Amino acid sequence: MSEFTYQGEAGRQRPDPASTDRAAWDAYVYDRLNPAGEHNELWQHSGGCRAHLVVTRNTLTHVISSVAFAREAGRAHSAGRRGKGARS
Amino acid sequence: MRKAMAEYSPWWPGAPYRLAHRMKRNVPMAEYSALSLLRNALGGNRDWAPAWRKPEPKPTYDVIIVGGGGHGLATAYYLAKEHGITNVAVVEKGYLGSGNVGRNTTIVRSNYLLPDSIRFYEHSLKLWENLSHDLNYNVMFSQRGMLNLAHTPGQADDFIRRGNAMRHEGVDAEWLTPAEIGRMVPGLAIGGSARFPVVGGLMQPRGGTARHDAVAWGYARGADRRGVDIIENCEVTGFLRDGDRITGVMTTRGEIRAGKVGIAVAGSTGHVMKMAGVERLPIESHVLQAFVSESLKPFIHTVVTFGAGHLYISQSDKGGLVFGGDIDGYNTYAQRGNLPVVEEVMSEMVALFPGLARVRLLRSWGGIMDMSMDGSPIITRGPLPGMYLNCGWCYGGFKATPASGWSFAWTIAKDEPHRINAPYTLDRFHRGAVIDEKGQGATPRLH
Amino acid sequence: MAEPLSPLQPVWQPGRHGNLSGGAGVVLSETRPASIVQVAAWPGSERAVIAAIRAATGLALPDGAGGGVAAATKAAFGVAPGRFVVVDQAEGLEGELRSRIDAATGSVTGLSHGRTAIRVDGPKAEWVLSKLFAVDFGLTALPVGSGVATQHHDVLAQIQRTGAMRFDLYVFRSLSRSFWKTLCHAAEDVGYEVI
Amino acid sequence: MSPRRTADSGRIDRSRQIRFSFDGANYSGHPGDTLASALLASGVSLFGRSFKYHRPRGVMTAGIDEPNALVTVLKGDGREPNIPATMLEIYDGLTVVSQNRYPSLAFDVGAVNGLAGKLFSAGFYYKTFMGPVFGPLKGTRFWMFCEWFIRRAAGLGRAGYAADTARYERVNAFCDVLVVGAGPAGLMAARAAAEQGRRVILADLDTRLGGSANWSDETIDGMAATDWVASAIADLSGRDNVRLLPRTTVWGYYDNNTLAALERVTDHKAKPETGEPRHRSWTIRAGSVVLATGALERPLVFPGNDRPGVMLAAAAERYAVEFGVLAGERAVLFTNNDRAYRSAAALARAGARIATIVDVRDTVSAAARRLASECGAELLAGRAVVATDGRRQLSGIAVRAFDARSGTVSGDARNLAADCLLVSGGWSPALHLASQAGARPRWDSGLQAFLPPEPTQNWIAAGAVAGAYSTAEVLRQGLETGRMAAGSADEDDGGLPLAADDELDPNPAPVFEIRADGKAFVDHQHDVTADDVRLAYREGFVSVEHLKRYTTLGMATDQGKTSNVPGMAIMAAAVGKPIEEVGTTRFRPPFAPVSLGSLAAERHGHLKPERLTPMHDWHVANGATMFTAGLWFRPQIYGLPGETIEQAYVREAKAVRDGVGIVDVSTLGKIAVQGPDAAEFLDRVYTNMFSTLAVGKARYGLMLREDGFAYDDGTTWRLGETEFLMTTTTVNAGKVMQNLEYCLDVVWPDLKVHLTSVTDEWAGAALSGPKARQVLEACVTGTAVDDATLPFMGIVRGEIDGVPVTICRLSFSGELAYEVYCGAGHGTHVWETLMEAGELFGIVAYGLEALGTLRIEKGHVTGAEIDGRTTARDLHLDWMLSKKKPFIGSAMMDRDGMTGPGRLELVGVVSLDGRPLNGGAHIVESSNPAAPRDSIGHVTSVCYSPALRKYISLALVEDGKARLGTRAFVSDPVRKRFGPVELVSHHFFDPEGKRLHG
Repeated sequence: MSEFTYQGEAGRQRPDPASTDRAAWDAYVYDRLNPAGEHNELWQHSGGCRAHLVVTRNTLTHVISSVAFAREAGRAHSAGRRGKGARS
Repeated sequence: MRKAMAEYSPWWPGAPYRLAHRMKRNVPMAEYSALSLLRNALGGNRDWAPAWRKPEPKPTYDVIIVGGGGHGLATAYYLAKEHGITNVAVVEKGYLGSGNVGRNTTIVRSNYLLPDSIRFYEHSLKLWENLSHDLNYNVMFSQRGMLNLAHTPGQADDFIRRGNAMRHEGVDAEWLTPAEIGRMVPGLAIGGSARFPVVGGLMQPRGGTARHDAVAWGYARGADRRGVDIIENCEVTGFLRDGDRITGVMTTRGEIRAGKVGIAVAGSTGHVMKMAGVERLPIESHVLQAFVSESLKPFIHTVVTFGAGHLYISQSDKGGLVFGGDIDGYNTYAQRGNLPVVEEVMSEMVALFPGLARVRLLRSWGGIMDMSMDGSPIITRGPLPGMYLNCGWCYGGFKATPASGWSFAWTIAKDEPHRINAPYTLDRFHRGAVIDEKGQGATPRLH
Repeated sequence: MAEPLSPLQPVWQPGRHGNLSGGAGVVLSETRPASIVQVAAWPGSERAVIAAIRAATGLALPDGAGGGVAAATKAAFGVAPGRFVVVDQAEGLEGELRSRIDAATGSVTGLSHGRTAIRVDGPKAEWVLSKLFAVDFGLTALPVGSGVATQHHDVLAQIQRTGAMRFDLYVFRSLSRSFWKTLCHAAEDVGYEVI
Repeated sequence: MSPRRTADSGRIDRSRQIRFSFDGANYSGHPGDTLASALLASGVSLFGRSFKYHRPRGVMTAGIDEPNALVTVLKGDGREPNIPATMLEIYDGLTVVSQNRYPSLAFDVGAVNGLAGKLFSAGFYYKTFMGPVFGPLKGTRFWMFCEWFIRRAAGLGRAGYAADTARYERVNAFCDVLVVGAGPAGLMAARAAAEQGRRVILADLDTRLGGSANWSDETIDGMAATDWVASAIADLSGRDNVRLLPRTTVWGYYDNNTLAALERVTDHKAKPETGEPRHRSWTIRAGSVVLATGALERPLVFPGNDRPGVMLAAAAERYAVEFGVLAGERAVLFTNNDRAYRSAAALARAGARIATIVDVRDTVSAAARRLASECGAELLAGRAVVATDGRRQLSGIAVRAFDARSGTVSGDARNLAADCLLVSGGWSPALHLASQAGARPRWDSGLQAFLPPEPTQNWIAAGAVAGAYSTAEVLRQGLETGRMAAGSADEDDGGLPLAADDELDPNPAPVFEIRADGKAFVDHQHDVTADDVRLAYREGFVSVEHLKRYTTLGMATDQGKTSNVPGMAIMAAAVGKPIEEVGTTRFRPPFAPVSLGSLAAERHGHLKPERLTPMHDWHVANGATMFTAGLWFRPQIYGLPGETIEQAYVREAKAVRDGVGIVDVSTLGKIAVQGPDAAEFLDRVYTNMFSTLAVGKARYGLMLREDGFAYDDGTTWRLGETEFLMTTTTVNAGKVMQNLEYCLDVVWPDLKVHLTSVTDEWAGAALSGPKARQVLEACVTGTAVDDATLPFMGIVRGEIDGVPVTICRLSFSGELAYEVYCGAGHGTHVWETLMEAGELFGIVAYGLEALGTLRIEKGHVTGAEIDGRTTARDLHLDWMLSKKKPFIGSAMMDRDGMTGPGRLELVGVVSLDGRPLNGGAHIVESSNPAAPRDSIGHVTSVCYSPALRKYISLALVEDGKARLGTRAFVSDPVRKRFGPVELVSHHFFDPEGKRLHG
């Protein structure tokens, strides 16, 4: 068992929970970016602190170029979204 | 010489049939048989011709198949053989068969759970059973049986459900008791102190193994002999389009046009489809490692899988134990994996065969899998006009090679799927009509 | 109330075992603290939680990942962002912490029964643990007091270094008997004593 | 002492004898010997048989690159096949047998294959054995018939079926600098890095650290090379920051500078110490790596080059200098380079007679000529060996004139007597690890070798692997790379030991093959000849990968260490292109074969831990038959003597319906869900509403996946305004936890919720049956448990014999039932107290079979029905799908494919023939049992129902809801069971749920 568990593409946008836009839901649930090169993805430190990490990793070389806690990244992102909403 | 013949004399009965067959079809010298082998041996093996030509690409074909792996070559072969479409090019970025057809654990079976899967893979198995004759190339399909070990009563019921599903589709499946398994698979940790005692096993006697490279070479030679151009070292760098319509490919060896372009590049699907402007697909690319031990005298005589983990093992004719386990479980296009999976697979191996701890791992390699969102493949028209897509094979591509090529050729030739590949559309995900053998949903690493 | 039953009881064999040609390389014991509590902060309330731990135990946790502090009968260390394991040989720690940490500040979870505390102490402690965990147990990488959350295959473990040659491991109770056997097995080559 | 043993050279201990056996014959050697050196010293020349032609083979190398001399080691019942004799250290009692021969090594009937050699050319399998297209041998039968013989002829050693009882272990190591290879370059690098205070690991695959310095006649720093090695090792082993790992092969270079190494800890001992493993698997995470892996000599390809007695020149040198063994008494050297002259000279110094030196070059450097005359050897320049003679041992060779530019031989053959032919075709850097962590190796046309590629990870190459030739250059590179790896900018030459620069020409002649009549082997172990390579070319298998796959070149246990470059060179010559245009060599792990046991390490014999509930020992002590559910052990039944499983569970289930029973439910996944947003979070992940749940109440919840399919179910208890205890099914606990963590971290990072696994915190016992309340009343203090205080789905806290307990009234059996939770350490005590209190009411402990029976009678679903393909509607759980709020899966659950006709829906099945139903049986409407077809569904869970006195089951059946009340058949061809059934509602028993309320 590996200490880290791959949790798929990062940054997939989950539609608004109440949304009935089926195309958006289909895309969220089934369609993936699958680049040969830099890829933003989620890893859980499942054999340790259990936190999810947002990792930028090259799928050709496996070189990791950035790592951040997903929760912090997500909170910063949603704060940004809210901020924008407030301004507009 | 005579003594050697005596030891291997069984090949003689075949020779007359091959000879008669060749005379009837009036094919030239290239026909392989025991007789041609002998004649050439006496001539110092100087007269063997290339197994396939190395043609320059023509400007235009009726069909281009992108991908010179097992599936692409089989597609070209069946286009020519079944549909009379011979003005076909197979373009391959590297050497022929450099993808997963030469990087798998060579298992052939049709022991699936869901009816759509059983029908497709059984069609494939039937093609396998006559493939060496069909191709005039010995792909060494050895129907030594495929045995899934069950370790709990609940798992036994699951396996029997699958066996029954197969039987209701006319496919062979048998249940073996631990005692029968013990006789069939010596060295296996059956019970007693075993942490995961064997409670039984589902056997598909017609399953087995084949020589993986021979499948690529046999299809290549068969397609070539029917006029297909196989163009190696010809990497697709883009698609030619007329509006939405795909009209050909740009390659490192120039532009090539065609009325129809089939994509059969499992492992590189995301990369190639991106060139056609399709960024997102229900696929992730993962690496699956495979392993071979040092060569041993015959040790295991069937294909065996371990139900309390994820392990499948057989022995090649050369004597190496060929085995594998889970995918590494992350997106990658690098044909290499990492240590945790190596250790997991070896741990399961010695749990199953405690005597093998002293045997040594000789080689490991990785192949890139198109892991789809339900664990089943996609063989379909589209998603763009003029394009046909064959991908999403997960672990299961090798055994599917004949049926994949056969049904993809049908789809390309007739512009509609055959009954056996009709369920394997792209839009099944959106419709919720998934074919989910493992019941894991849209998490590719779990399939 | 009856004493809680140790999950290690049937496999706990006090005495010296293994290759003792160089003495016992490690001493293995179950420390059986009466209180093992997880405290978790919300983003932004980490300092308040650290302060509450200090108020409840007197242990001053440093800021930062994996930091920790160990005293004679009490210990605390970080196991994840904003999450701490706090241990006391005495009962009542969960209540103490709950009284100081409200839902707006964080959460308190009792794990006194759910985790088994195993101590590995001795000159070969790093060696033995290196056989089971992919953790750099070097003193600079893992200073005294600090902790790490890791795993040995299916067994999750939270490990605190409580001395230069001493480590306290917190493993899931249900797996602790199996883990104990694995640990003893791993210590055989250097000799071990169970106390 | 044998005539082959030198008087005094070598690093063996002549004062002690070690006795061992080979193929039943007894031999002796000395400490420090390998099996190869000891047998050579005893005059043994025949070590093994080749793979295809079963040709007699001797020893070709002195190390890990050995293709020929493979043996099987016997230890107790264990067999360890395919071990190179060159890597096997002898010990007292070592028992070794040769392999791939029948009946004996000297007389092997398989050798007849050699007579048909041309027939067995590369790829011959593909061209024949297809058999007839019709008749009894059509299809695959003929091939399988032939295969039976082929398999038995192929293969090398035989593996053992007996379990290996040896111990294996893994060690995780962390260091700043890993140095691979402890030759002069590696020793220098390790020392340089250690002096910078870095944590250093130095690993070498050989027993003795020092590499080529162990068999070198050079002086380093004014002392003999071996003395310099000794002082360097003494220095390193005195440092706390250095770990030396002899007998350790670094075999894999993985991501993040993680390297895998195998230490052979006790293979050289008759018996390991207590706790000592046979092999130790090192996983080394290194800041940076110095690859000082050296170079491997390669042979020349010429007819008869596989005869026992033909040996690599440096190997013979090593045997003479390091092991004190002469490979022959009358030796000839055949070379294309200067370096091999030094081997000849070393052999001559050790006492061998070097009769002749045959050099393919017509001009030879003055330095080399000097060495030739030192040996007293006749130098035949511009000549080549074209044949060898002898049966199982070389007796002579034939030499003809050779033009190195055109590669042609001419003139008459001259025959020379020789019992040993030293061969050198130049050197190939051992760039395996570099290639694993690098781009494409590059070809150096001067050295005629591939050099390490551009790194893709953090390593530097030093010494021979980097193309360094002289010892002085090797030492300089070692120092520089050691400092670089340690991150030091120091450029001072102070630490550099003095060594003489080499006058020999480093570049070999570009000659790989001598073409003449007869089989010339490229890959010795797999019997791939130069003609096979050319045949592959003629058939279009030109790419290096095709060459390998078609001829099996380089696929043997030595992985082509001696054959890759010659094979490529012969292909390049056939194609008419330079080698670098034909291809390159890429390497994957492992560098050398690795025991499977070492990779399993401590999990050999113990694959998975046992996960035990707090009451486990009680169950075992009270006669439970345990079975596994994932890692958990759970009671299946508590059988009485003579009872069948069915009799036991029927008795247990009946006792519950009639009185009271108790079952261990501690394995249920339990997750503490805490925080101000906990209720909101549950509303989002469950299909039903939890924010409306009152504190002190529990509710049954259902989760879907994002794709709308059913996922997991369980009850969740509200323990406080912001605290919930969620339960999951046993098998899904880990997955559900991970999924919920994902939701909080990634999907809803703003929610203030903490999740903690508390599965192990609580022992859980479910008390079920009409008398359950009476049992509680008899032992619970601190709370009432009557209907008013503890209504259905209510929760109370109290004590049982002083232990705090939480009791929730919920039911899986359909009876009046309670789940009693307490701290896990008190689990057994509370359980025993409940048993005592229940004695009066006839309480029985029941296992999973009875638990299953009770829930099947009630039509409750579990994992067999929630199988990842069913929807809430399929399972009659649509009543749980809230219409007031969105939840995970709500947007996707109504898609066509999930709602249309043809769905498999949950039904009950009653056996009409009074015979048991089986899980995994299928349902058909009508069918001929002899030719099963048209399945409409399958049986998921089965039992004999004591309440209904019938065999019943749950099943998933196509449009099952519309079929209720109809007849069908169970069809189970795999178990040969066929019989009539009725499809009924899944609510078999007490559908109104009256019993729930006592």
